[in-house]
Amino acid sequence: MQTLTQQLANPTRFMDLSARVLPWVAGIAAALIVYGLYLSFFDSPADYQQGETVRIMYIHVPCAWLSMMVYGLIAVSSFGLLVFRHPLADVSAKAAAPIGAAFTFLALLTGSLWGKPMWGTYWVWDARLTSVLILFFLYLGLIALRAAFEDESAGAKLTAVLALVGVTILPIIKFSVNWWNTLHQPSTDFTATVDPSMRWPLLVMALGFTLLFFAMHLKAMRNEVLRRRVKAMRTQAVAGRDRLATQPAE
Amino acid sequence: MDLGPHAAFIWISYAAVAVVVTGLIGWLLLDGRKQAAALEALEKRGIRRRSSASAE
Amino acid sequence: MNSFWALVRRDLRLAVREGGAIGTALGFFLIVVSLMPLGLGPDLNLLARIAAGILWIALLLAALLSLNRIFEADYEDGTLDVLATGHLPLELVATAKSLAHWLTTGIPLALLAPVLGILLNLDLASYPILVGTTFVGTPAVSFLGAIGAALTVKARRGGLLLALVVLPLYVPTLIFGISAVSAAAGPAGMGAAFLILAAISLAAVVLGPIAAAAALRIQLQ
Amino acid sequence: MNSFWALVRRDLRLAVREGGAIGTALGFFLIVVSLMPLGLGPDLNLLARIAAGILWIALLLAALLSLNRIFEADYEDGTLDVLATGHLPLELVATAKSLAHWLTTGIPLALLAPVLGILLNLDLASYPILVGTTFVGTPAVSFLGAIGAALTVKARRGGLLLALVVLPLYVPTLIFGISAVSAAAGPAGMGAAFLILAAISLAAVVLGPIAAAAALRIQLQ
Amino acid sequence: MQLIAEDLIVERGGRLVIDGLSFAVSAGEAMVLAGANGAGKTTLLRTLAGYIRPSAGSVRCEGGDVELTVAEQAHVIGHANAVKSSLTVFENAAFWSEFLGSANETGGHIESALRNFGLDDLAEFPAAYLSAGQRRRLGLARLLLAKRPLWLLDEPTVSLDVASTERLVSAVNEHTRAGGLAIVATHLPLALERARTLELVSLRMAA
Amino acid sequence: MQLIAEDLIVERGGRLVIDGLSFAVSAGEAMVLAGANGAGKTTLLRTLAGYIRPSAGSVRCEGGDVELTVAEQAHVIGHANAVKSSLTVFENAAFWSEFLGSANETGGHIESALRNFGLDDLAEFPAAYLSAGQRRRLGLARLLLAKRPLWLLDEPTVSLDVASTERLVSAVNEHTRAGGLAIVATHLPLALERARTLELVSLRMAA
Ligand code: HEM
Ligand SMILES: Nc1ncnc2c1ncn2[C@@H]1O[C@H](COP(=O)(O)OP(=O)(O)OP(=O)(O)O)[C@@H](O)[C@H]1O
Ligand SMILES: Nc1ncnc2c1ncn2[C@@H]1O[C@H](COP(=O)(O)OP(=O)(O)OP(=O)(O)O)[C@@H](O)[C@H]1O
Ligand SMILES: [Mg+2]
Ligand SMILES: [Mg+2]
Repeated sequence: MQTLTQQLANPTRFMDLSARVLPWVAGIAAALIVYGLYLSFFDSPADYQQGETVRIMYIHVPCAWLSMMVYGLIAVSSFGLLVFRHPLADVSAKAAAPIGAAFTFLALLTGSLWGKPMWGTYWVWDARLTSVLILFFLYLGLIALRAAFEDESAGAKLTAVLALVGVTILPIIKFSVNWWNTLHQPSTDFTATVDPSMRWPLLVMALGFTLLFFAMHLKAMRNEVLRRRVKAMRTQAVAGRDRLATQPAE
Repeated sequence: MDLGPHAAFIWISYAAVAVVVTGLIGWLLLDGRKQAAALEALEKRGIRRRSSASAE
Repeated sequence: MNSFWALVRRDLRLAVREGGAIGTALGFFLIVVSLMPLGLGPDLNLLARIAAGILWIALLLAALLSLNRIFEADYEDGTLDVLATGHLPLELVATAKSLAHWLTTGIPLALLAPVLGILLNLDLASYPILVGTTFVGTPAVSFLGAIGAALTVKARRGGLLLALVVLPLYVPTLIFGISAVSAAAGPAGMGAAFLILAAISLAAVVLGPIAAAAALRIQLQ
Repeated sequence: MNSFWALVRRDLRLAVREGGAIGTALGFFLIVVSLMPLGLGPDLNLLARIAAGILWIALLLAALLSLNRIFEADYEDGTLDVLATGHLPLELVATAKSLAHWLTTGIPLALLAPVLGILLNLDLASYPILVGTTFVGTPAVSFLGAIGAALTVKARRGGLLLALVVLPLYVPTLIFGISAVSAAAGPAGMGAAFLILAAISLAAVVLGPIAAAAALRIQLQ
Repeated sequence: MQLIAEDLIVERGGRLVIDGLSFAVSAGEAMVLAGANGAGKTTLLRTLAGYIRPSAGSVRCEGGDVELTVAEQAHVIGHANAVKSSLTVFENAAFWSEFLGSANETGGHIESALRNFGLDDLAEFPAAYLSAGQRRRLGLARLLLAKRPLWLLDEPTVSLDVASTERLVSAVNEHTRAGGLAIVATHLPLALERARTLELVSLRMAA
Repeated sequence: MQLIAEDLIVERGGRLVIDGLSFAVSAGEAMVLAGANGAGKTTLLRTLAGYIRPSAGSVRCEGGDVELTVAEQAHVIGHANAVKSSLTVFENAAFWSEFLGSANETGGHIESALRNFGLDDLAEFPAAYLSAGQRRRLGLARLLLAKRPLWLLDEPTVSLDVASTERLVSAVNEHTRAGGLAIVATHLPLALERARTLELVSLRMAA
């Protein structure tokens, strides 16, 4: 009797399972996002302070949350690769990195676009903004490091080491940036105080984006498993075809 | 719908998210199709995976 | 000329293959530009004032770090020996390799610079001028850099030594690059500084490969 | 421990022999610091205000450029293979090499920093604090840098990639290094920031070699 | 002492290079690894040294110092020489002696190791001045600088002239005579005593 | 065509390595450079190729294309292979063919050069995956990628297995039979036809 993780870690079984789950995840994500878009544009009030621009919140905040959650997922996968040597853990880490980078980029972009009307500038060197920017750099580092190796399995493990180093340094960065910054922006911390009329659309959008991420992640993992199969078959196909080595010289 | 004086920022934000997300989805679908096609081509040439091949 | 373009094409291909050199240069540029405010403090007015300077310095550093790829790998794996037996004079070999460096590093950096201007609160009116000066100035960066790269090809610890050799050569480019941007804001316009920058680049394109080839000949011994 | 010190001694000797690595790092530091006023304009008040930041950033860049010497040469000439067969655990090998890097780069840079402060019109009262923070902060620079150096030892385009990987790790050091200097000017004194900086350095000295050794083991395959 | 490899399976770049290899080498024996280019000699040696983790199977030492790993009991000579160009020949040797050796070495063994490989005249030269074969000999001198029971040599005769090749062969013979083990990958016929040959074959795809 | 060296004197690192050497090699001939490690074989080959300037004496070609230097008429195979790890085997070969060759090559010569050195089936692999000997063979394939009358080979058989060594020897023999010149530094006895041997002797330092 295999445990659930063991079953999931078997690539063939993963392919079967993910093929069945993927349409559902994608479908629910799409439905939630459509509903969330409706809510955020037609069924939520303008903020008394921020006016209509508060509608940027409904995409900004999910992207920002995802940027952090995805890094967490990469860190867990990296740990799985280094400690348990699950090949699927690496597939997961590799597939998640570009998607996480994209959401981080979107959090930065939508944040800046919100910042112009709110703060009068696209960018301030505020603590939270700076630490998200550095998170983005960590993503870039992960992608660049992996790309720099011809030997994929070495690249995978090295990237995993970097991801784990990054996860220990992230809280320090967040904390240190808080410390360093003297120019705190007010009103960026009101989770608890968000008006219920805005909280509901925000929750719907956040859930929708999270599911969207999982759908994309599953698809990316499936692609990666296929890519590895193709590569393994190609190398096997030409393996040992060094004529001089396998046949006596004519 | 009136989004006030800063409508452009809102629209650009939503558009950017839409572009990036559809871009990602498009890339994933295309990539998936490419890998599947490559796999099929190899199988057509009679090349089999080693039995119980690992993901690597 | 066949060999010339074959070499340029190969270098472009290597740049794309080997760890996405282009992306890495851009990433480094991005990081250095964002470290500056961490060091200098988040005052946006101050940043706007020195934005052009920061961008140029960070651009030079990013280019600098990628210079060693012009000749070093080719020296180490014996390629340079063979290139020297080709029908292409070593001057043109150096030109081809500097050109490839410009295409894969200079141009992407020049394109990214204005985007990073946003982070530094750069004055909107300066954008087109920034684009212009970086485009005109980056050839000097690659072709002067090639001299340093050729001089230090055999020295271990290339990186630092290379930087030490090349940075003084970059001073004129830096000064006129920055003053072209800031002059444009003023009444006189950027005319003179911009022209001088262009002249520096042209001179570098002509003289850089000659000096680099001379240095390479010595290294081959 | 015999082997440990043998390795440290050898690395020190190599640093002295090979192209005067120490001098080169100092030269680079000097040039970057003197380029800054060129880029930022010669306003002395402005310079004094941001002097600590400039010094720290230039110091980080100079150290960064010398990081690749920690492991790269040893990997390429096969020394790393042999070091891995020694009785010294790879973690201590990484410690020895990071320590040698700190001695040959961190300390000279820390000693030079206050001298360069003069060029930037640094406030006189800040000198002792600057010396203190750079001394306490540079171990973090070497030991965190060793992680990046170990990760990129086999990668083509080492230099840039190394910078991309390491710079984010340097952010806390940079921030606390600078805030220790500027806090000292204020009424509260530099206490807390300085202590945190020391804590970061300590953590780096312990954790850096562990991560670096893990990376090296992977590279040896 | 005995070096035992059991059911080794090794992959490189997703491709099977060694498939189920078992052998044992005992004290006093030498084993020659033969096989065409790409057959997997280097891969096997690096697996024995512990650099590469086999996908399956194991490598272990029996009867040696139980506290030490295989790598710590072995001298590994690879394709590269682990020679620092800016140190002199003597300094190179002295460093390896200090790093690899135990504390109780007798003095003078560095000179004798260099003499054995004909490098004593060059001792004060920077290694940058050495020719390809002289460099290889300096790499080989490591074998005599610290006592280790297991020698793993990957094409040790590359660039060596005839006289130096003979020196190397007699060093290996002395080592095995004194109860050491040696595994030598080579394309040349070497006059090794007490040696058997393991012929590696390039694996074809199981179609 | 004839390659003529007259009264060559070459120094390395302030030390005399070659002292007054003269010889001539004519079309159809091979010359083997023999001599112990450090005798100066590499130095001599690099001087002939024009990388090192002799302190006195001269190297010239007679009867070849007068517009070309010696280097431009020569293939030089050194200790390094000039192979790029991140390009495939075919791309490596194609680049050298395009860079070194004249425009009017017949198509298909890249494949045939690779086939000659048994690399045709590895053509699509990144060169990073090659073993030491396969890499060397890719370096040697350059000889067949562009037609040049003079071959300067420095220990070309390093890392080659027996079959590959035979291929190389027959390539050199074909080259000289077709009127080419070859100068080969080696420590192994190779079955070269129409070959004479030049034995270099190590010079002791003039005290
Ligand atoms: C580029 C600029 C910005 C970045 C990188 C950024 C980043 C983030 C991050 C990481 C979060 C999640 C924080 C958490 O849950 O702990 C967040 C949440 C939030 N941000 Fe932004 N933000 C930016 C600009 C803005 C602007 C301009 C505003 C509005 C004035 C804003 C308003 C909010 C709000 C209301 C939340 C949700 C409340 C909360 O969780 O605390 N952000 N942002
Ligand atoms: N770069 C250099 N600087 C100073 N001396 C050198 C240099 N290269 C070689 N030498 C010296 O010149 C002499 C000849 O070296 P060379 O490399 O030509 O020998 P070789 O015959 O090729 O030997 P091998 O068979 O070992 O390759 C040697 O004594 C060597 O120490
Ligand atoms: N880093 C690598 N990644 C992928 N494949 C590799 C790698 N190194 C070697 N190989 C492949 O593994 C096989 C065995 O290589 P190995 O270097 O062990 O051969 P070898 O027997 O030492 O050959 P040689 O006599 O040429 O040195 C070769 O087919 C080679 O292409
Ligand atoms: Mg081998
Ligand atoms: Mg030689």
